[in-house]
Amino acid sequence: MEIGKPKPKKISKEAFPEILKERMSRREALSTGAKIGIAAAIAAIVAGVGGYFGGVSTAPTRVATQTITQPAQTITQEAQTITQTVIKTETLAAQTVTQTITQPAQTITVTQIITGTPAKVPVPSEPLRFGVMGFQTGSFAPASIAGMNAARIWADWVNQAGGILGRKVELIFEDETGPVDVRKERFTKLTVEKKVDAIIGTTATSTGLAFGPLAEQLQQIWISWDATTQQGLEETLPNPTYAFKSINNEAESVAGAVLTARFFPDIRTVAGINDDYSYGRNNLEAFMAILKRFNPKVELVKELWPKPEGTDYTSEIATLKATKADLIHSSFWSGHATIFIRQANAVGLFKDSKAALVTAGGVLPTLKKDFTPEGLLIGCNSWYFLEPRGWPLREAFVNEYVKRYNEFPVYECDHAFFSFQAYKAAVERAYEIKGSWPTKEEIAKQLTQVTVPSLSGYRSFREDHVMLTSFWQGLSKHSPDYDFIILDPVISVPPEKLQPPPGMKFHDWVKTWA
Amino acid sequence: MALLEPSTITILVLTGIFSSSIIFLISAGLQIVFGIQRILNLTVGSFYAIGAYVGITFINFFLKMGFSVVYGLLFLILAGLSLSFLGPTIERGVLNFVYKKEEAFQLLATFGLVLIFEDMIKLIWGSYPQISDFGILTYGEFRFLDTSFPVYYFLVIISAFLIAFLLEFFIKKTRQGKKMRSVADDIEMSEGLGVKVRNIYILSFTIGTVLGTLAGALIIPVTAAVLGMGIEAIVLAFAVVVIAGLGSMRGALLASLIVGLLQAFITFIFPELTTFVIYLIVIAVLLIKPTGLMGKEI
Amino acid sequence: MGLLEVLEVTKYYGDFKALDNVDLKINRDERISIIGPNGAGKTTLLNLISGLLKPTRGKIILEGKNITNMSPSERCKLGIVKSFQIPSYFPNLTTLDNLKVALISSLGKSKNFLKSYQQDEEINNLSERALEVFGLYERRNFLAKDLPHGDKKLLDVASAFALRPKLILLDEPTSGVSIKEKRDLMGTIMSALKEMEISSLILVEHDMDIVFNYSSRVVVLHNGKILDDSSPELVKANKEVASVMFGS
Amino acid sequence: MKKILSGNLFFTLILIALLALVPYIAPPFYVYLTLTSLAYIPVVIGFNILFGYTGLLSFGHGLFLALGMYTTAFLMRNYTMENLEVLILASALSAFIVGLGVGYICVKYTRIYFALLTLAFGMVFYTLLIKFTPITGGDEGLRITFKPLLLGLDFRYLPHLDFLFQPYYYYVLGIVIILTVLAYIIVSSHFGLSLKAIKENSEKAEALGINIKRFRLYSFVISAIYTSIGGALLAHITSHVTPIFSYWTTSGEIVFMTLLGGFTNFFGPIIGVFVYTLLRDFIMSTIIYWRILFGAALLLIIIFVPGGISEGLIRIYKHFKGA
Repeated sequence: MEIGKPKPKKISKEAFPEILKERMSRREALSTGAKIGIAAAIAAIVAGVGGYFGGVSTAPTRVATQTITQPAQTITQEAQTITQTVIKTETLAAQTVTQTITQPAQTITVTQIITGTPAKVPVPSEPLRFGVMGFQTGSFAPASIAGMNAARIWADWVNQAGGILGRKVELIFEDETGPVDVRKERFTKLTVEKKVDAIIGTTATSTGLAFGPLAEQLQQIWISWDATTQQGLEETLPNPTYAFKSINNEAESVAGAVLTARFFPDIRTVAGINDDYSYGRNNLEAFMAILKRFNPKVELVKELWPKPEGTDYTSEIATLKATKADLIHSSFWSGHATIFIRQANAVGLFKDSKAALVTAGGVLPTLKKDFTPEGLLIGCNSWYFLEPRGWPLREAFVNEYVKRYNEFPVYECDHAFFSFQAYKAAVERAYEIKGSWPTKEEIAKQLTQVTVPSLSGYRSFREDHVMLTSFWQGLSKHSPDYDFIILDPVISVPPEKLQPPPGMKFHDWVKTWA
Repeated sequence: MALLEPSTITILVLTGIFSSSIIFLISAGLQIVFGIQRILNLTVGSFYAIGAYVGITFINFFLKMGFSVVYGLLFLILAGLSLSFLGPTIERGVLNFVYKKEEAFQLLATFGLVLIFEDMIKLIWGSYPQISDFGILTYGEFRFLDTSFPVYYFLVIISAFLIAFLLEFFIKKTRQGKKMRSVADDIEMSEGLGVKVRNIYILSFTIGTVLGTLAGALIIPVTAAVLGMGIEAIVLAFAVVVIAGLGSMRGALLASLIVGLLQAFITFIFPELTTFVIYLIVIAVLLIKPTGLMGKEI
Repeated sequence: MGLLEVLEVTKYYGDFKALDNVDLKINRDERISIIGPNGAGKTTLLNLISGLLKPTRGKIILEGKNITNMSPSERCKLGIVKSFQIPSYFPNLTTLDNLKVALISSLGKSKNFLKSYQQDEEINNLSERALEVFGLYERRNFLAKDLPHGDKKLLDVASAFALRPKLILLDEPTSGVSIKEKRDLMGTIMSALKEMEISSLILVEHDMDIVFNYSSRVVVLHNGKILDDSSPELVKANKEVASVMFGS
Repeated sequence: MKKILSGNLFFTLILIALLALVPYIAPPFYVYLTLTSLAYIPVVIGFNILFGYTGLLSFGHGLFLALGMYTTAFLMRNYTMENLEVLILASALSAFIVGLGVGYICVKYTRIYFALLTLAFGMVFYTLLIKFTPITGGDEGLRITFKPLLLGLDFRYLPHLDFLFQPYYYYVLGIVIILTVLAYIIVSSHFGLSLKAIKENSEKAEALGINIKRFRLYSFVISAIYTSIGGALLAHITSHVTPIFSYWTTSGEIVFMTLLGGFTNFFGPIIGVFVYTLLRDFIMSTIIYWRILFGAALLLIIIFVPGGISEGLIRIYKHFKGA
């Protein structure tokens, strides 16, 4: 059986409130001035796969696969075209990069021998259960809690719209705090005791390393918001089935380096202050590697590695001040970013030095105007709450979030929202193909096939289970509308500029930079 | 290794002394309780954290009421002092029951309190870092050798020294202070002389509490209040009292200066050693002079 | 024959001179009492001999061997054992186990990791016999902390005796005990000495009746120096001693 | 005395029988919790030899837990050592060496000074683990990528949880029984009595000829070895080791488990491990403010039943027997 008819990707109409149904065409995205519009037309819908899934669902997976001849897949991929357009707006300083990614229409041809006819089985009536894990306490908590709040909003919206294929969703929260063995214990509990359909969340890189293999061992879908390191990608999970990971750690600094070269072309000396763990070390290394491609004379004059659980940087800041570097690089991303900026501002560090705080936007609402000067390069990871303009989902979400939690949302909300959205789309897609409720493995297979609207626009997973996203970074600015800083100009760096393509090592990738 | 220019040295010395002032207040709180009650009071870290959170709440409240930001320091001190009620509450409510138990149990009882306070803070203030509207540059800047410092740093340093002198005066010269010293020396004898040990315990624990909450309140214009800051403070204060010698107030002053300055200079000269150096000093002191620099013979 | 020699021993506590150039020679089978007013240095001298303190200057020789720098446990193995002025025992062990600790140590069995001390017949027999000698057998299963004061004293002395020392140091064995009980206590100790064949004894004691009744030699300490050292009769007659001791 | 011994024996046999049945009767997650608890038993027994029997409170026992885990992970990754028996022996050996060194320094002090010194050593080890990334994997730690051979038998064909819940469970149970019996023999031996004497009154013990420093060192080393073996067993359950196991909060947890169960009774800490694990699971799933309950529980235990659950049980038993 051969199917090659491209069909527009389907988003269930009933299952979502109004705003989510709005799809932005490429033209609309451009016209509304959205910084990124992944107007993706993932075509490729495969009717024959249904038979394959149908066969699987009637018997245990392993037995079934023995009776089925594996389908031959032919994937034709057109060359990607990436167009970047720089539009100058009225203010010279306010530069905006708008870029469009024309994603190729994928044609997937699947030939398959059908061994059974799919039987339409009714959807189970009990709710879909999600385990949501994040830090309830400690210095990582602000980001985690924002993500968990976003999960609540998503769940409420979905349930209002009737659930996923009619099944209500239910969130079960677990604390990520504690040693790795306790975290693994919580993961195991959610899987074998609470029997959740997927585990979504997790913030710390050490969690990521531990959960990746565990998810495969327990055959549990795990979508991580934030817990990914280079080592984690290369070593622990070469070919994951159930584990889905966030973007590389050092992407923040890759984007930061590109924009540093652009905003601060004259800097010569850099001093780094990063947490003394792999996240911090990877970031400084990546930052310097990329920055040197633009500006080979740049020199790293000081590296400071305060302990991650630290809350006082007085000594470090004194050292930075005494070092008199042109630029300070830091990947502080949670409560300690606030503390660092405040303490540094107190002794006038930012008067003498520029700064690239590549992840400080993770706690943007705490960076108050009275201690955060204008002109710092601030990174907001995958999402900045004022962008993309004119994207109705973002507006609706920000309003809802402020109403509920009396604070402004940060990037982790986008990762969380995307993770849930992707899961929902994957279930719907698999169901459509199979004709009955899909297994975890079948859902996992579809997760890389869907592109869904999230807070920052359309997002998807790469075939190696890594999130694709743009990063938003910009210079801090004081606005009368907010008591904290906003970013202006703000620039979004596209996914392919953030991390190496699948299978390529980071350092080989850096060499490809012109 | 960068050269130590005069301006560099100034920066390092000043920040070192500033850190020392805060460390001193916290460790003085540990010392006075250990000196009188013989309990190593881990809770002092929690008092530090609570002082910071309450300080923020206080100052934001007063600023909203329309008070001038110039009185900021006063509000902070007020916030620190207002928490003194925690002293008698905990002393009577918890410690009272563990005086007769082994040292290990006393230590663990205060550890239990630390756990409770940690989550109480989360319950009340949430897990986002809390920030006050009281900017550190309210009192202006001080320029010296082509570098500048907030005047607030000096106010904190002066406050810490003032408190050190007041404590010294209180313990050495006043009636209550003399009673405290006699209890520290010999409880039974003091009781025989009509000193109410109970009251002295309450007094000393309250002083210990207020020292912690004051330190927390004073630090907030400089930083944000975050979860875990209490535990961080305990570890440092611990190191200081071990170096100082348990119970010695002057030792605490000396050791705070050593730790604060050393941290500043080590961070500049050998940044990789920063996390190590405190523990190495602690081990070295315990090996060479286990009673600390100014501790009494055990 | 000389058992223990204290040679020119001086001990300072800070600036305070507790012992000043003390020389003392103790022979086998001697029962020496050390007397003197409070602060004369009696307990200091005893602690120097047992090893709890180290002298500022001077030497301590046991059977020709210099033991000045040895720890109490090493001296204990060589045969010097001390009982404490304030009775010292293991409060949460039974009376019997208190004795067993001493016996296990004296028989060099304390490094035996695998043998149950409950089932060691040799230890059981010896400890029970020792308790009988001291009249504590009835209370063998009491926790030491629950014993009456006099029995605590006896238990302390008994565990010292159980080590079968060459020289035993008794620091005020009768302090805190009523006058009537004192006699019984000393009687028990003296008969135990015979029973357990311990012949050399240094006793620090305030009760002069006990001193003169039970000693073969009396040493008088005053302000850290030896004022007199001779037989009980001669010391009794020494006027200077009387004035120091009784202020008359 | 005989009666109590037989009581203990009875209790032990019941416990072993129950534990052996757990994989058949309990829901999978509780098998997992029981397995984790089993691996912690040598840890608390080791800790209690030092604390309950020698009177030394270590606030840095996480060091030895982490040592056992890292030794295991290191040997498996770099030398593909597969036999669990060899890994356990290697962990014991590394604990012996490190315990001897650290113990030699620490046992010079007692009471609060000992607690502070062990705390400092634990934190130094923690910092070392983070700094020496090439060997230790830094903050990310080391992952164990394959299953060990149990008594030379290869169970690698089993899925992860099946491996843990069947062969590995019984293997751990066996090792734990052997270690527990051995520990019981040690604390009831001549040596054990001498340790108790040192705890009760070290001055008197020294006067009776016991070399207290050396005995404290023996106790320290035995304790380190037990804790490290616990770490080696735990490593295969977590299959990932990180520096947090050496952090002072982990050491605090070990203290907490022991106190919860009761340090005055040999079996107390074992009860403590099970109750702690179940309680933590229950509380963490119920409320996010679980530290308040834990802190309060700690205070209540210290104030009212310093002997922990085991003392509480004995009190109740006596009450009903007396009534």
